[in-house]
Amino acid sequence: MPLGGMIFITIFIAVFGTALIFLARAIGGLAKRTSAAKMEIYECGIKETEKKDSKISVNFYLTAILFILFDIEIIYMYPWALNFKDFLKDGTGALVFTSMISFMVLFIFGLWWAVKSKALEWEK
Amino acid sequence: MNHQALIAILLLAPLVGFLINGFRFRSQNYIAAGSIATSALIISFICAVILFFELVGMSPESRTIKAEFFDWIAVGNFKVNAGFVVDQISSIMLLIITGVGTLIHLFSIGYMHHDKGVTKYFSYLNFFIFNMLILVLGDSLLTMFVGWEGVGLCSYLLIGFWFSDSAKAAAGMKAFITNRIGDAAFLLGLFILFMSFGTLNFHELNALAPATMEAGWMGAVTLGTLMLFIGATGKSAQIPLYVWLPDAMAGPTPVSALIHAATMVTAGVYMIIRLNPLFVSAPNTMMVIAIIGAATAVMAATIGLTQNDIKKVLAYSTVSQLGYMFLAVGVGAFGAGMMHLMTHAFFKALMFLGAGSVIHGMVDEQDIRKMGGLKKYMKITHWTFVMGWLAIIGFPLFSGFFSKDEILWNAYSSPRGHIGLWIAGVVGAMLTAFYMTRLMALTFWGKSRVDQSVHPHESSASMTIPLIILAVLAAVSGFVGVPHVISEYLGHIPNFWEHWLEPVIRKLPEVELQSVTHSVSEEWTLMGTSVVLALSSATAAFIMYTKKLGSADKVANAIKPVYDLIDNKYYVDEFYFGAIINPLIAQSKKLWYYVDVNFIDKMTYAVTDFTQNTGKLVKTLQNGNMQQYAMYISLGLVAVLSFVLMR
Amino acid sequence: MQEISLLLAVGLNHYLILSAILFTIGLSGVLLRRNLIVVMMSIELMLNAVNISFVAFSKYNYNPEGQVIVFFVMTIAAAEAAVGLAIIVSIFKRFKEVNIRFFEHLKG
Amino acid sequence: MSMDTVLFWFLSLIVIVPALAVVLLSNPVYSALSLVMTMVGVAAVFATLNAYFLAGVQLIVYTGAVMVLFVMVLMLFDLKHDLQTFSRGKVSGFLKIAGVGVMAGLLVGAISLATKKPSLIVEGSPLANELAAAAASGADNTKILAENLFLRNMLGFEILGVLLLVIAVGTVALSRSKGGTHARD
Amino acid sequence: MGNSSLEIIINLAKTVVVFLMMVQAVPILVWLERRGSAFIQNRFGPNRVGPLGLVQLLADAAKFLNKEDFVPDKGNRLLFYAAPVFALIPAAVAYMAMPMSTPLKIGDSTFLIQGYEVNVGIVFILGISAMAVYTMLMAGFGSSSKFSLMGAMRASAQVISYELALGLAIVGVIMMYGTFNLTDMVLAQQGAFHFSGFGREFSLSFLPNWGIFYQPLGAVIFFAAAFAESNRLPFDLAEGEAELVAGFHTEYGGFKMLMFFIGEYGHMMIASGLMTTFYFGGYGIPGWTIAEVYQTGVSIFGSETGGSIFSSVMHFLSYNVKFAIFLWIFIHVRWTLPRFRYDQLMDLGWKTMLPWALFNTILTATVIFLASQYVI
Repeated sequence: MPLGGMIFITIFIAVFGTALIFLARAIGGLAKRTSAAKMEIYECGIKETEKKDSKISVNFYLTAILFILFDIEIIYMYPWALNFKDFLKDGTGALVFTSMISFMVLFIFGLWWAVKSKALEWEK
Repeated sequence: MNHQALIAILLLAPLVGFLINGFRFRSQNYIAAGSIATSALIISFICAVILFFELVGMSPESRTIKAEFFDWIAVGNFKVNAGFVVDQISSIMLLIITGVGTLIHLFSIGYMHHDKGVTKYFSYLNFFIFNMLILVLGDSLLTMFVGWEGVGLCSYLLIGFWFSDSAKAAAGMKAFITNRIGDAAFLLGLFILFMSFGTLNFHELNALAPATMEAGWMGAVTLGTLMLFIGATGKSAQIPLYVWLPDAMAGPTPVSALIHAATMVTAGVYMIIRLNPLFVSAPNTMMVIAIIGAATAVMAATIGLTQNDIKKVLAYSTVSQLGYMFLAVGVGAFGAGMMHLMTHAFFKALMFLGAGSVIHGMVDEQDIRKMGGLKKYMKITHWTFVMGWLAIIGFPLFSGFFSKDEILWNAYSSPRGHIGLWIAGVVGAMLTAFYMTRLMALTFWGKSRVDQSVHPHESSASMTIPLIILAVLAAVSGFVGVPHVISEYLGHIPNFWEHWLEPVIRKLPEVELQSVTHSVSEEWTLMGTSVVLALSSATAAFIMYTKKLGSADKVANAIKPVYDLIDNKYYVDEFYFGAIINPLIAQSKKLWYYVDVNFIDKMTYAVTDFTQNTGKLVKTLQNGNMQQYAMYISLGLVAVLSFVLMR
Repeated sequence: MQEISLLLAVGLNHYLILSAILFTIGLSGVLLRRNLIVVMMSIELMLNAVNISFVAFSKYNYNPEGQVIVFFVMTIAAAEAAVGLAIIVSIFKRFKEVNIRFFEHLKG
Repeated sequence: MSMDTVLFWFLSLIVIVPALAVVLLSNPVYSALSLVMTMVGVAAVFATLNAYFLAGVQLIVYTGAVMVLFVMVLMLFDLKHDLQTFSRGKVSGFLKIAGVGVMAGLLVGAISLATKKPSLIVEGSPLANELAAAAASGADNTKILAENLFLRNMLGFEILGVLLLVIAVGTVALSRSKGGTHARD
Repeated sequence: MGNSSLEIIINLAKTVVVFLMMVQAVPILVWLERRGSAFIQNRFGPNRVGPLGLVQLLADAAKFLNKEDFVPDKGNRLLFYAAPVFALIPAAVAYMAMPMSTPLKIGDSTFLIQGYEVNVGIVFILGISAMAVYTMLMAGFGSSSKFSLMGAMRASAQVISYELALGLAIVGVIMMYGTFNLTDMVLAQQGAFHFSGFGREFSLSFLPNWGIFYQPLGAVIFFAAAFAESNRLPFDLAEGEAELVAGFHTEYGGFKMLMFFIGEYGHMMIASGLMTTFYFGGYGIPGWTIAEVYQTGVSIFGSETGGSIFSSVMHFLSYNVKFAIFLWIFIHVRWTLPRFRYDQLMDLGWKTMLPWALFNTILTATVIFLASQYVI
């Protein structure tokens, strides 16, 4: 696992990126004309009156949670997939196959339940 | 009717009477209550008579009827069962108790008819008789002790009958506590006897009594009998523990008649007579008994002189007569003691009932100075009272004369007697004659000092009949045991009393050894002197209190200091309170304060405070702060780790 | 010498010490921080520290069992984070409060 | 100074500094992102320990899923920064810090003590050699891992499947609940 | 990383070269896109600056440089700046892991024509590309405007959902080749289509032994998911111009915007690279196995190194051809398919792609299982 290369390239990119940004900042800074309106966040539509606390929509973090759970189930499939052919050669393939199939059944049931219980419903 | 059933009926009749009256104690129907109680007594009187004649029919040696109902205590080899014995002594006691008892029940129907608690009164009375019967019939000291306690309880209940009045309730309490002190000594005696003889059965104890006289004071028999005697003084009101009897007059008069004249007070004498072989083998105890008996007789008689309450006078006369009985028993004249017990029961019961009818007539007026000249109004009461008076002062041919004279003679002649004892007896007799005549004069003869609002009247028939019967008995009962000296002139009436008691009483051993035998003339001279002295003091009292009323006061002022001493009853009560009771109370108060409040309470509070504080301390741990819980976990982990590393 | 070899040769103990330090940092986070989400993160940190020691042991003792356990630990940690955050969100929705002191009211 | 040593010290730096940042920074979003950095560091450490598959899984599971949830939740709550980042309380504060300090000392002490004891597998033994050879071959030992996982720990694997399902159901129910009986929004 | 210090330097230099290659590719792609879209929409596109408008890109770059560097006042400055920088890293690091050609043997040292060779290739790439979500979240949170935050949330939710489908598709691939290592996969796809199962051998000479024929459904799912991963058109709702202005990089202008583009195109390149590696034989030339290429190279240049140079050049070319085809498909799709509505997008991800991917995995598993167990 060529960690050295990875670390080197990440550092390189980080340095490269920040250099570019500061370069742009240096060059772009010349034409700095700030005004209150300009500094404001880009808004369009009705001016926002009072800061209503953002309605925490359930869907976003629910998706994230379901993603975690299903992601882990997929991760379990990786080693199984990797050695599936070897297991078959070793003769234990049937056992491993059935165990993974049952695991997948749980996966499917979880998914089916999540879908049926409208957990993944997004407003139109 | 076999004997068992008879004794059972005899015993259970008063108990049933007690239970019936007990359950309907609220009803105020005095006739029903009275009739139930009296009929119960009549039944047991009939049984007593039948038993008596059964005994008479038996041969003298085996005159005992036994009845055992159930095993009461069976511990190891110590076995006590509810066994009852009727023999020469207890049969006489039975007759006295049931006989006099019935008469008194009859009398109290009339006397108590206006009282609200009349049924309760009759149930107590029956219960008292039941206990007295157990005391008398008991075949072992322990059964006797049951009766002993029961009687004490009933005397407390009856003395304090009108407990709403605090003085009367206090009198009841006083009687009960003094009795209890006596009972404690009685119990000690019981233990000593049991320790030394291993049994409490009368028959076995008498058989085991050692033939040789016990010399020293610390011997088992002497100590045991001494303790029993102290118990007897408690119950029969002798010198140290007599203080409760005068106060016991707070109870209704029939109660005083029954309990404080006829039955309960004689229990002590009966106990000594029952155990006479044991007492005979303890000469020192006999000597103590004689001395105390004589002293009580004289001392009580002196106090009787100054009393103005009719019942108080009679109470002190009872104490002094009991002194005589103990004197007789002390010198070994058990038969004479028994005889005086019987005669005294009759004439004292008579006088108390007479006083009761007087009080009844005078609407609860008891002060003799406010009476006088009742002869005219209460004829029957007056004449029956006269019979009683003649008997008590020892007027010849009356019952008092025979029994008292026998005692005096034995006091002088008996090997354990002594001339001093005789002199005390004679002085007592003189004083008795004086105050009894004073009583008679102040109440019946002389000018009437009754104030207008009261107009005395003769009591109803139910009260006078018993008086008459008792008057007859008081007069006649003397002839049962006529002394030999007199019997020659009276046509040789055999001394039934001695024959009757002879197999049960043990002779004094010294009698055989004694060289000197008293001549008949000696007996006559002594008898003559005592009678003359008694009659002269009676006439003196008669003159002082009927003819010249003022003279009594003059004499009183002449011997002022002595008179005050006697009037205040030798300050015995005050002494008791000052010396024993008050310090005791003070000490207990101190104890209560220091030990109870400061020590024990403090200990308990300490414990409760401890738990409370630890509770508060631990509570702070549970305050819901999750991070604190996490901290505790990590500290625990640190502790474990450090332990593992340090090890 | 001892010091230099300590620096040079990276043995099992180095990894264990690394995981110990991480664990302690995580624990201090749990104990000290007030924001519940940061507490959850510190817990994740502690779990990672444990994973490191597992893998280190598995490598130096040549036993693959260690890695399987790390696998399981990861799943459990992910599950725990998911449920924990779901709870925190539902509480935040209701009480607008993420501070850990607030949960004393749940003492009951 | 072989490559590995340098790598280890550098990686331990990458792991510990962000870990401290997680605890010390007041803005939770910053601490979340520094936790991501730590996770990546830990994945790198796994790599140095020849557990390549685990490093990948760590990257996918922790960095890719769990931390996303954390950051997303934090951003949803729009928490700028805490008023008091650290819990107050003098005594308990001191106790906590003292506790943690002593814990660290003890752990390090324990580990350094552990060096005295011989390792479980005697260096020269045949088993050690064979295993070392297998390990050193750099061949992806996922094969051994998988074998172990599916054959020997089959039960654990199935139970985890059920666990994940249960949690899916649980969290959905939890999040869809109206936040208790009287949620406001 | 090689043992001698020279090799290390060369390797590091190689990583930088690959990174720069990626960065350079972006302007070309941008140009290609603008020209392509113009060609599709029957218009000219940028042709003023330089021949066929190639220099246009340099002009844009220069323009971006002197744009004003603007930061929203309430924004979180650190995150705002970190986001674009962080956009580059995962794309570059993941891209380097893909093998572009056969290793080059010069003298005794061999050089890999790729950034570095990771033995758990796929898992590593998946892991790193999962990091892309953070750039969006950081950008969205940094500019602290509700629009950009909402945009970031939506983008990340979308990326997450499709990562599942991506993962499952890859499971099928792993099962086929029995290895995580990408180079092994490429070598496994050499020669003609041959498949042994059910006790007999199947082989079709005219078809190359590519993954597409074993995993057609997997390939389709993978490609669609790849689109979503890089927020390419049908799924680029995050910065859907119409609704949320520019999504999470609304507040960004100037060079920071450019970096985001680089990141986005980076992901596109990774996706197409993976497609070629998994399903189209990577750098292998259909009908011409690597060994044969090497032999012809040796025969032409007479020397070992010449042969390896020849083969690496030839394979590099074939890889790039496939790579370019897929890039063009990305661009082509962008200007042909309409954008999905967000809920449609998420439903597609969860309710269709994921089940199908699961079905695909199960299908492959059963086929392989039956193949080994029964003889037809």
